[in-house]
Amino acid sequence: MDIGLAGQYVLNGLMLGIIYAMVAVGFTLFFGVLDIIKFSHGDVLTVGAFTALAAYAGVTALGLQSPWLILGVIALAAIAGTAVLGALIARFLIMPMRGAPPINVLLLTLMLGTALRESVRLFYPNGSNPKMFPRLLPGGAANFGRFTLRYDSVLIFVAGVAVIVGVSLLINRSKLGLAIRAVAQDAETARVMGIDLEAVVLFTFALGSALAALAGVMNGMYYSEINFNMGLLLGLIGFSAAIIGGLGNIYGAILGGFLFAALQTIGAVLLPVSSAYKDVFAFAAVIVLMAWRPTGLIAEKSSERV
Amino acid sequence: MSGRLAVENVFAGYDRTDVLTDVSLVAEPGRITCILGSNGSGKSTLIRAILGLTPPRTGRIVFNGHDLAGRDTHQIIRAGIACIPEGRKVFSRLTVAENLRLGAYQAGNEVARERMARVYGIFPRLAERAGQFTGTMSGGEQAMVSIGRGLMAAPKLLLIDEPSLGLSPLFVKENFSVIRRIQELGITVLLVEQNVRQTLAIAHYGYVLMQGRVVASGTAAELVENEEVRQAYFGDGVRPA
Amino acid sequence: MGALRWGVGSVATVAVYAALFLYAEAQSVVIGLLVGAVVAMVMASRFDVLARVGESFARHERALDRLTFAACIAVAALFHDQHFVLLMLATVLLYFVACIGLNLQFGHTGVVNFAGAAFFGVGAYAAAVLSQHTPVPHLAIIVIAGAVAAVIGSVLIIPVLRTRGHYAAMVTIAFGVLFKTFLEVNDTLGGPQGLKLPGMSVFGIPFNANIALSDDAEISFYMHYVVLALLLAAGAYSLSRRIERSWIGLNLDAVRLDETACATFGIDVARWKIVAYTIGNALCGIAGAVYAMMTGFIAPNNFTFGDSLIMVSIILLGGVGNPRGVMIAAAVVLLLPEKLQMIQEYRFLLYAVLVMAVLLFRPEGLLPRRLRAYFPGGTS
Amino acid sequence: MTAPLLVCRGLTMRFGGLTALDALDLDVLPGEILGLIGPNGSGKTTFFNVVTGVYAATAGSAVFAGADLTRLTAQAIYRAGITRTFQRSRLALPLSIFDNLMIGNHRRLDHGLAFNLFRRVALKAQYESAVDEARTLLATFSVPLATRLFEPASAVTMIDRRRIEICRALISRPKLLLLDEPSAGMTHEETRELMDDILLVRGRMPGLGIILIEHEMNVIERVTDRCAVFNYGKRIAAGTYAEVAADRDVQQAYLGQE
Repeated sequence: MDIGLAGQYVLNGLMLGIIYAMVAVGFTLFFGVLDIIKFSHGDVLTVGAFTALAAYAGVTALGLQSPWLILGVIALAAIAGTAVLGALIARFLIMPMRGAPPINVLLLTLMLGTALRESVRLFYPNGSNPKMFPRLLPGGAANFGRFTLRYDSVLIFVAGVAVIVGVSLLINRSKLGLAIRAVAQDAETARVMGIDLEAVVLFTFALGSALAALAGVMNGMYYSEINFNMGLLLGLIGFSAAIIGGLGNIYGAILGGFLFAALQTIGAVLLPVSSAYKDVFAFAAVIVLMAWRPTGLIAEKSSERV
Repeated sequence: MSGRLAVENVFAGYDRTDVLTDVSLVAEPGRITCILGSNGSGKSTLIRAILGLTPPRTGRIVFNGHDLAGRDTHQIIRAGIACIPEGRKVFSRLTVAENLRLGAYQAGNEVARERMARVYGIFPRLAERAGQFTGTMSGGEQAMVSIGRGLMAAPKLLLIDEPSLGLSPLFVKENFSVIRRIQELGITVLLVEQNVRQTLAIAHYGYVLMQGRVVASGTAAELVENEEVRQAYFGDGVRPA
Repeated sequence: MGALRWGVGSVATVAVYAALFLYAEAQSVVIGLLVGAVVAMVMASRFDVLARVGESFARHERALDRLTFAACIAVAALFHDQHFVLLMLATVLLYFVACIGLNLQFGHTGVVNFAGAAFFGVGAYAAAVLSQHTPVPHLAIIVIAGAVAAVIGSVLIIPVLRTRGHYAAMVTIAFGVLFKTFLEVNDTLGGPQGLKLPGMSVFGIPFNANIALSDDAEISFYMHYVVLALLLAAGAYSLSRRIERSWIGLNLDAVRLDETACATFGIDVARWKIVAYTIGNALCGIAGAVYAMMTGFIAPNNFTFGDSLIMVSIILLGGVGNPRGVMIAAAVVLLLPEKLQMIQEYRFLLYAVLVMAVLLFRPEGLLPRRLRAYFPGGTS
Repeated sequence: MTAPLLVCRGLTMRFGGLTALDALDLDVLPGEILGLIGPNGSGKTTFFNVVTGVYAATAGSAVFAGADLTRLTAQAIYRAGITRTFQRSRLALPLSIFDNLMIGNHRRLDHGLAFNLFRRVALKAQYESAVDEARTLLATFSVPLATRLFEPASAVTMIDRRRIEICRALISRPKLLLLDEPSAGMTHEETRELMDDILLVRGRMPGLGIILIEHEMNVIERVTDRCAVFNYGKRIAAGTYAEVAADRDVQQAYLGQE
């Protein structure tokens, strides 16, 4: 295989990795503050992408021309819409389940995901068909032999890195981030420090959901298409990524995101039969990884009192 | 009236059973009030009730003239109460500086910086280790972090839950002298302890808790002589050696 | 004291209701019946009828089990010439068998499995391959398909044993997705188009031929499958009951409730998880094999993650750990969208919301499991 | 003097930097009730967890009936005849009282698949004798409780739950019983009743050694033959209650330095 093709695979892997990492960070944030898996996260991503699409229809109807302005408006709409959705889910569905067995919460969010997905399919106009996602980024590409570098991909990748760096700065440097980390370690002591637990939880869910929305928009721009089902697989991959990284650890989630993308890419390149097996290979590798490190690569905090 | 806490006829507990039955006590401003009792006497539940973590079923808790009923923990903290919890409860995966910053969570950055400087003055050791993860420190150092974190809130009332638990005698001694200095800063202290002699040596007034009830109270001098105190720890009928 | 008549009355009522429901065609009648059922349930719980029925079932278990079996036959006989109704009945019974398996894993032992539909699919594909390419007798195929599901499941045993909670859930979800993706891209197994199967033939009886009663009366060929599915359901039910009512059932419960306490009292957590997991997957595989041969056609889309979720919903709605509840939930979940066309499109949304409501407001399910009675009919 | 049941020498348990048990020496004799006392965090429950195999000791040995426990799994230790109760009740609350007892009876029941699924008559015989045994044992503690064998454990009061937990530990006829603060969360009156029960059990099961963690000194005084005092993971005193209570180190541990 020549360098150009290899480069193409690496680029492709990085694009997927950044999107997966953004989804996985959400999973790990939710797990951090409430010790729960919010499986509906992938479908919140779908809602985000469709919100952006709806906003696009709205702003073009209003006659907005500038692609950058449009992009800004629809991204904001997606972020705002899903942030509110995420906070509402936390407040009315997940907080009331505190103290319930973790598996019940997982089931609840699995079902919530189904409900969101079905709602998009049923209630978005013609929602069961794939939708074209508008091309708002400059087209064009640079060619190096068999290696094509699309400019919009570069922009998407840079935006993804910027968002992730931003989130990790927020978590690691800001006072609110400090509160989130404190709640993640020991919610009760965090309350004793004067932290308003509910406010922190709601903010975290809003933040994670906004990340998902951005990932959804980026995904739409990368493939120029979205559909009601996109969140299911993306959510599952994000969940896997968060788990193989080690739940509750933001760097683990990022690592897991890129690792999963790498597994898929390796599967596509190396499998002798057909690249169609790449997802099979990636999920099988995840299962093997779980057998080897049952709580992920960067182990989760855990202790049981007897 | 700054920092006066009154617990009035409080019943509190978990799962339908009361751990505290009809507990009443007062922590006078600017003084060290202690709660003595053996394991399982309800001391920790009392602290939780005051902090709103296990709200009382009945009875009132009044701080500075305000009834704390119905307030969430962060609102109670805002009223001027802070706590150094049992077992220290430092955030082990956060640095010393971050732990201290959390102690003054409700204060602004500027104020927090000033207070942090003051805490570093009391515990120079913490200043040396500001960037270290707390989990990698010794038990004694973690105790300093926990106390420092409690001071960061600049509270009117500080609840201290078993500061000597699991510490070597040397650190216990040091801790008690620090508590003395805290009181000298004008902070009301409610100290929960099993270590009777050292506690009574620094406390002004004390209550003895046994199986969720106040069985004795008095000045430190009175309690030193009190038979109930001995009984709470050594049962009936045993005289000191 | 639970008089026998309460139990008999309830079985008869449910059977008559089921017959009416299956008979109803007009949407207004179906809706009327549904409203009637809801009102009846509210009244029944209000006037303590449910408690009495439950008591009656506890005391006269064996008699009422037989009566239930007979009632199933009676309902099927009533619709003996209607292909579609019998197909639905058999499907409900086969889902019941699979859900009993998942219930043993999750409801009893606490081992989560979000790949129920995948193991169902393993059985179905095993049956398809065996019936197309080998002369193995069809009854043996069912058994082999169950074994294949158990063996493929055992690939997951190490991660399932080593992980807990979310991590274990992740492993089974990943397996379910992996399985479906594998089927879609694998050309020898038919790819997305799936595979066709011949109908069953047992002891020389071709299952896919109608049975002539007289010159102008026939019994639908689906009756064969209904009878087979009913026998399997009875077998799975009885197996589940026997496991529950033995020291094994106790071990499974202990594993679910407190693994540390188990270790303290010598209970081998890994062993019982493996037992429950293997039996459960085998039941899914068996049900899948019969389902495949009955429908004559299978494709990856029959075995999606969504279908696994439906199975979990059935267990949860029915009452975790309670096989009777599973039976009723399976019937409701599978029949409702078939009869009520207007909700067909909305069924996933509807179930999702329903299960969320159950989780939030009645987490023990609609018919919660009762205490274990090792030997039914009374406590010595 | 009879040979001790349990011999611990230099038993040490470290968690990271924390030494929870520090070179502990302790013997338990058959038929005695040994009280274990010490301030919070002094290592009593850790000692139980090491002896029952929940944790593996960092160093030292605990020899029970000729076998070194520190090499055995929790399951093997149970089969060798050591059972326990937990500080916070760990009953299976949704299950019946009988089921809870049978969890403790594991080593005396037949767990073969074929036996349980197909030999229902033999199973019934085993079941019936187990029911009788469970009822008799429960009746030693409380006659009314023995009639409620098939009610859920969640339906009974705190003291009855403690009784069930003790019966669960006793029904397999262990040689050594570890009781971790059985009186926690109970009133004076209930504690007194429960201790009477424990004395009664000791009378009926000669040779059974009991280690009792307890913070109430009058209870220790009343029911124990000997006691050992822990502080910072070390055994600082051992002997009869009167000896121990008079010990200067003990007074210091509890009351602090003068």
